[in-house]
Formats: sequence, structure tokens, C-alpha cells
Amino acid sequence: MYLPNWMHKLASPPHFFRISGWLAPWLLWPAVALIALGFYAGLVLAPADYQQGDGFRIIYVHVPSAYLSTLIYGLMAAAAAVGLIWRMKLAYAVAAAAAPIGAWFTFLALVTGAIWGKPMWGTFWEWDPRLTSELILLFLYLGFMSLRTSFEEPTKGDRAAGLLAVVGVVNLPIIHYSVIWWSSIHQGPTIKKLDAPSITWEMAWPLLTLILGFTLFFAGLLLQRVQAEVLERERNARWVTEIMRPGIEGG
Amino acid sequence: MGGYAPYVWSTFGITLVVLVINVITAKRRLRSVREQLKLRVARDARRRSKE
Amino acid sequence: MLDAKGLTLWRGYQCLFEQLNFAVSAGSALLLRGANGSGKTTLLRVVCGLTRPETGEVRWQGRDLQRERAQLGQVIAYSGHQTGLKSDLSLAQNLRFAARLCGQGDDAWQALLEPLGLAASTQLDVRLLSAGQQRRAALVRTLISPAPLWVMDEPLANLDAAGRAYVLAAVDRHLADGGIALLAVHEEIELSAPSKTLLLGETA
Amino acid sequence: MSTLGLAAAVLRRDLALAYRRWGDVASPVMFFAIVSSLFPLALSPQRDVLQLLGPGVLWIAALLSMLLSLNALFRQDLEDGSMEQLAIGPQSLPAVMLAKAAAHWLVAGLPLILLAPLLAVTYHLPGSGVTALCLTLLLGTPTLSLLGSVGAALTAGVRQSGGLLALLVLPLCLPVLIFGARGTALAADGEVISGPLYLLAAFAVLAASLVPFASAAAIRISLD
Repeated sequence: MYLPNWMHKLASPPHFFRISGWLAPWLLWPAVALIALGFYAGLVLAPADYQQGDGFRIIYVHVPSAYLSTLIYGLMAAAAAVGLIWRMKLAYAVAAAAAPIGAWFTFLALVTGAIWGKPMWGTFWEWDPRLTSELILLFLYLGFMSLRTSFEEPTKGDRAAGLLAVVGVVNLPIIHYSVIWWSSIHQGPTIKKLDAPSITWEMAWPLLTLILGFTLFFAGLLLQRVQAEVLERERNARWVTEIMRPGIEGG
Repeated sequence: MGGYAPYVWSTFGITLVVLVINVITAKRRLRSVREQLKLRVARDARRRSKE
Repeated sequence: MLDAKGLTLWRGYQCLFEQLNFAVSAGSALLLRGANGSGKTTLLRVVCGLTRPETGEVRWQGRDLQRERAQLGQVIAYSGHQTGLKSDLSLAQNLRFAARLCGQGDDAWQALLEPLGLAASTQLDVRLLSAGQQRRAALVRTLISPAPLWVMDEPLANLDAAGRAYVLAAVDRHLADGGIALLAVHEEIELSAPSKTLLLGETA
Repeated sequence: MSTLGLAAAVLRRDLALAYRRWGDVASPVMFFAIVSSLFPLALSPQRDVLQLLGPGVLWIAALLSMLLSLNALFRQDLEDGSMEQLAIGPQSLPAVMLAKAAAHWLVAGLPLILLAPLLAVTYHLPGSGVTALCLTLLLGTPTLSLLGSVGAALTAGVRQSGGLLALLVLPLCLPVLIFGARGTALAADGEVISGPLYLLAAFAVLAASLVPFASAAAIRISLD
């Protein structure tokens, strides 16, 4: 399988290890700034919603985490597919690093969605199609992580979990639309779907800031975790023993 | 904040906690892998120097 | 002609082999020697395409054995530690399935039962056979296969003297017909055909 | 050897194996019967409660009993080395996987469909409900076997993988459960359920054509 040259260069673990080393802080600090700005804007500057009052502010944390939970699963499946096709150890490292972060954001989306449901529906848990899909997504993440760690040989765990992620990502839309059909046949006339209300620009820009902030945060976090995964997978490589020699504070 | 204060603050609070947890676990994971490898390389070096 | 280039494989922190190359021409054998756990079995499985090496490739007549598995057809007859026979099925059922798998008729394996002393137990479930009998039954699968490359993991294990002699004779016949054999062995064995030895473990 | 011939040979061998170990065939059916009879005892014997819960309970019991027998699907093949022989040969491994899934369906899926009407009666399901239950099971269980074969292949090399197998396979089987159970319930209320049936059939065709390649790759990973 032919690979463009720059991908080869980026794909070489030591090269990627050095890049992620200095790039991670450059992603994390702007992310923290954006998130701080987004929180402030979302809580204070944005006007209250005429229907839900201030309750709607929860979308500022719920929507970014829900968006990231799906994005990260897609990225994880893509990395796993690259790993399986081109046998690139780095791709497996990216998939293994992305999984826990994705699981955390899915959990966050679930919790914030449930808390948002309390004022809206009066109960913490409502089998709303989106929340149900998030719950299933969490199971897919947990399945990936537990399968990967149930093999002694890391390469075997990577390949098995990677295949599961690819099968999972193909199934995700099917599961999502089945859940939507399933909830639609119970549709009472007065359903209150978990919809972001019609959103004006004053409400929208904090949301976009937070989505960008969360994404940069994920990217920085991912690079850090990928460093750990790369070190573990390349533990026998010469470049690892080089930078790990006592007295050298490298990497 | 109307009657929603507890809900809004709790969601933002939980979000901050989760973000911080992620940062800490990522850093700790990297440090533990690095230390394990350092130990390993040092032990190999010692064993090789004995041979 | 079987040749392997740049084979590297680690198991955990232990390097089984690194940039290993070897070539075996038609009509000759390669004997793998080395302590237990030195990677003999793993190397055989790499040649068979069961285990994936980190680097390097195994080629048959210059074509990648792993990637062109379908086009190359019946190349390998593998007999590993496990017999590959279903213990709940009778010997006859197992051998009929194995024969059909490599495109042979029933007469192919029936002719071998007598010399291998299995004629009496064809209707017995494999579970009831002794270890030696199961080993000889697994050997039948290799003998009837038209595959030119025999990959055998300790073929002489738990066989009596007659069994050993039979196996060595079969390997010699196979090599004489221009086949290739890759044998992981512990004992000293003498083959009439030319054979090289590859030592594993110390070379890591 | 032609691919079809290979698949037929593997299927015949697996059915002969299943016939030889009759106990393994009976356990999914007995599990299906026992679990289905737990709910009336735990919930209530009233007719309307059982009619409401019947479709869902029977479908969940069927799904779990098929899951039960998936665990051992490849474990024996890996231990005795017969899967190695199939993986080394030039034959197409996906065809073998399709045959293995078909054998599993015949042994663990079909008997459930035969028993389902009997259990449906104990749940006082109307005629339309019983036929819908059998139809949805007939269309849904092949997909469960196929998706289950991927999970079984991935966890074949893992020790005590019961829980792990469920965690991997059940999320993937949810669409089948949703359309199967809800379809049966809608039919029991007298509604037309051609939609869910078509979708279940579509899932089966999609699974039959794509999943064997995934389970072939999965078994190669376990063999590594």
C-alpha cells in the first residue's frame, strides 16, 4: 500500500514522539483559555432563554462533550483501520490513547444530559434517543478498552480492539437510527425533545468557543497520552533505550 | 439564575472535575511508563556491564 | 524455493529473532535447533503466516507467501504441537475432512492406515486414541497433502522407534521428490537429503 | 476445493460435532425456556401484564441464550489446532466463518424459533403476536449468530471471556433486539409490522455479506 512521504515521516514513532512532546502544551494552554472564556460567556454574558430560562446554559457543556464523544470514536475507528491496513504501530497508539478520553467525554455528556433533564422532564433519566445513543456509545468504548487490555501481548490487544472499533463504527449509525425509530413509536403528542432552543448569536458564540476549546483540549491530551502509548509499544526500539538512558532527561 | 442554579453549577462543576481528572491521569500515565522504561534500561545496562 | 528476509519478532521484552534471513532450495531441509522458548515454534508459525513478524517477509518462489496466499494455492502442510483433529469425531471422519480440505480422495488416507498401525482404530473417536496414535494420525494429514513445503514442529515427539523411522523415511521421500522441509527438532536426525541447521536463541 | 464445497464441509463437520455433543444443543433451548418462565414468577401472572411484557422478555431470553453458546464457538477449534489448519490453507477463511456462523444458528438459533410459540402461549400472546415473534426471530437470529461470531473470534484466545463477550456483542445486536421485540409488540397490538420485518431482513443480508470478513480477520488475530 503506497503511503505519501509526509505520512511516512510523521508515522515514524521517534519523530512523532518529539513533535507531540513540544506541541501538546501549545494545544492545552489555548484550550484552557478558550474554555475559561466560554464558561464565563456561557454563564454570564449569554442571555437567558425565553423558554427554559437559565436552564439552557447546560448546553454549553453538554453539546461540546456529546459532539466530542462521537468525534473521538470516529477518530479512534479511523486510527484503528489505518493500523490494521498499514500495520502502523503509531496508529494503534493513537486509538489506544483516544479511547479513555472519549469514554470520559461520553460519561460527561450522559451526566450533563441527565442533569439537564431534571428541570425539563422532572426526572434525571429519560430514555431520550440522544441520551440512549450516548449510553450505548459508552458501552462501545468500555468494550474497546476492556478487550484491548485482556491480551498479554499488546500488539494482539491493539489489533483485536481495533477490529472491534471498526465494526462498531459501522454499526453506530444503525444503532442510532434504530433508537430514534424505537423512541418515535412511543411518541406522545407533547414530547419535549432535548433540542437546543432556537439560538441567537449571543448564545451561539460561547458554544462555538467551548466546542473549539474542548477540541483543542482533547488534541493536547491525546498527544500526551499517545506519547505514553508509543513509548510502551516501542519499548524495545533503540531510540527508546537511547532517551531512557540514565542521566539523559530526553524526550 | 432562577431556580436552575443548582443544575447549571453542578454540570459546570462536574465538567471541570472531569477535565482535571483527564489532565492528571494523562500526566501520571506518561510518568509511570517513562519510569518503568528507565528502570528497565538501567537494569539492562547493569546486567550488560556485568557480563 | 523458500526464502525469508529480515524477519524480526519480539515477545514482550525478549527478542526472538532480529533481521533473520534464510533460504531453502528445493529438495533440501532446514533444521531449527535451540532451547525451548527460543522461538522455534514461533518461527514456524511465521513461515505459515499464522504469526505476523514485526518486519520482514517470507517468500515462496519469490512471491510473498502471506499476501498471495490464495493465488499460491496449496503450499504449506503444517503439523504443529496440536494434532488439528477433532477429538469428538472418529478418526475416519477427521481424516476424510482433512483429505477433502487438500483435494484428495478417501483412498489417499486409507492406504496409510496400515503402515502407521491405525487400521484398527478408524471408527474410534480421536479422544480415545493414545498420544502416539494421535501424532501418527496428524502425520497422515501431512503425508496426503500435495503441498511442496512441509513445516513440522518436533515431528518425532512421542513416537516409538518404528514411528520415527517411518517419519524420517517419509521426509526423505518428500525431499527426493523436490519438496522442502522445515523441521524444528531436538534430537540428532540424519536425512539423506542435504540439510542446513539454523540455531535460534543464542543469535538474538 | 471450491469455496462452497469448503463451507459445506465445515458446516457438515460442525453439525456432526454438535450431534455428537447433544448436551450443547439442548442448553440454549433449556436456558430460553427457564429464563422465560422466571418473569411471570417474578412479576405477575396477570394476563395483561404478561401480554405487555411478553415480546420483550421472550426476545431478551432468546438473545441471551444464543449469547450463552457463542462462548465456546471457536475455543475448541483453537485448542485442538483445527482452526490453524483452515487458516493456513489457500481457501477463503470468510467462507469458513460463514459456515461456522450458520452451524451456530442451526444449533442455537433454530431450536429457539421452534420453542418460541410454546412460550408465547404461556404469555397469552394473541395469534398475530405469536406469528410475529417467530417471524422476527427467524429474520433476527441469523444476524445475532453472525455478529456473535465476531465477538467469539475476538475473545477465543482470552481466558474466562463470558462477560467480555456480552459487552462486545450486545451493543452491536441492539438494532435487532429493538426491531424484533418492538415489532412483535406492535403486531400483538394488531398493527402491521412489514417495516420492522424488512429492516430485520436487511440486517441479516448486510451481516451475512460483511461480517464473515470481520470474523475471519478476528480469528487470524486470535491465532497470532
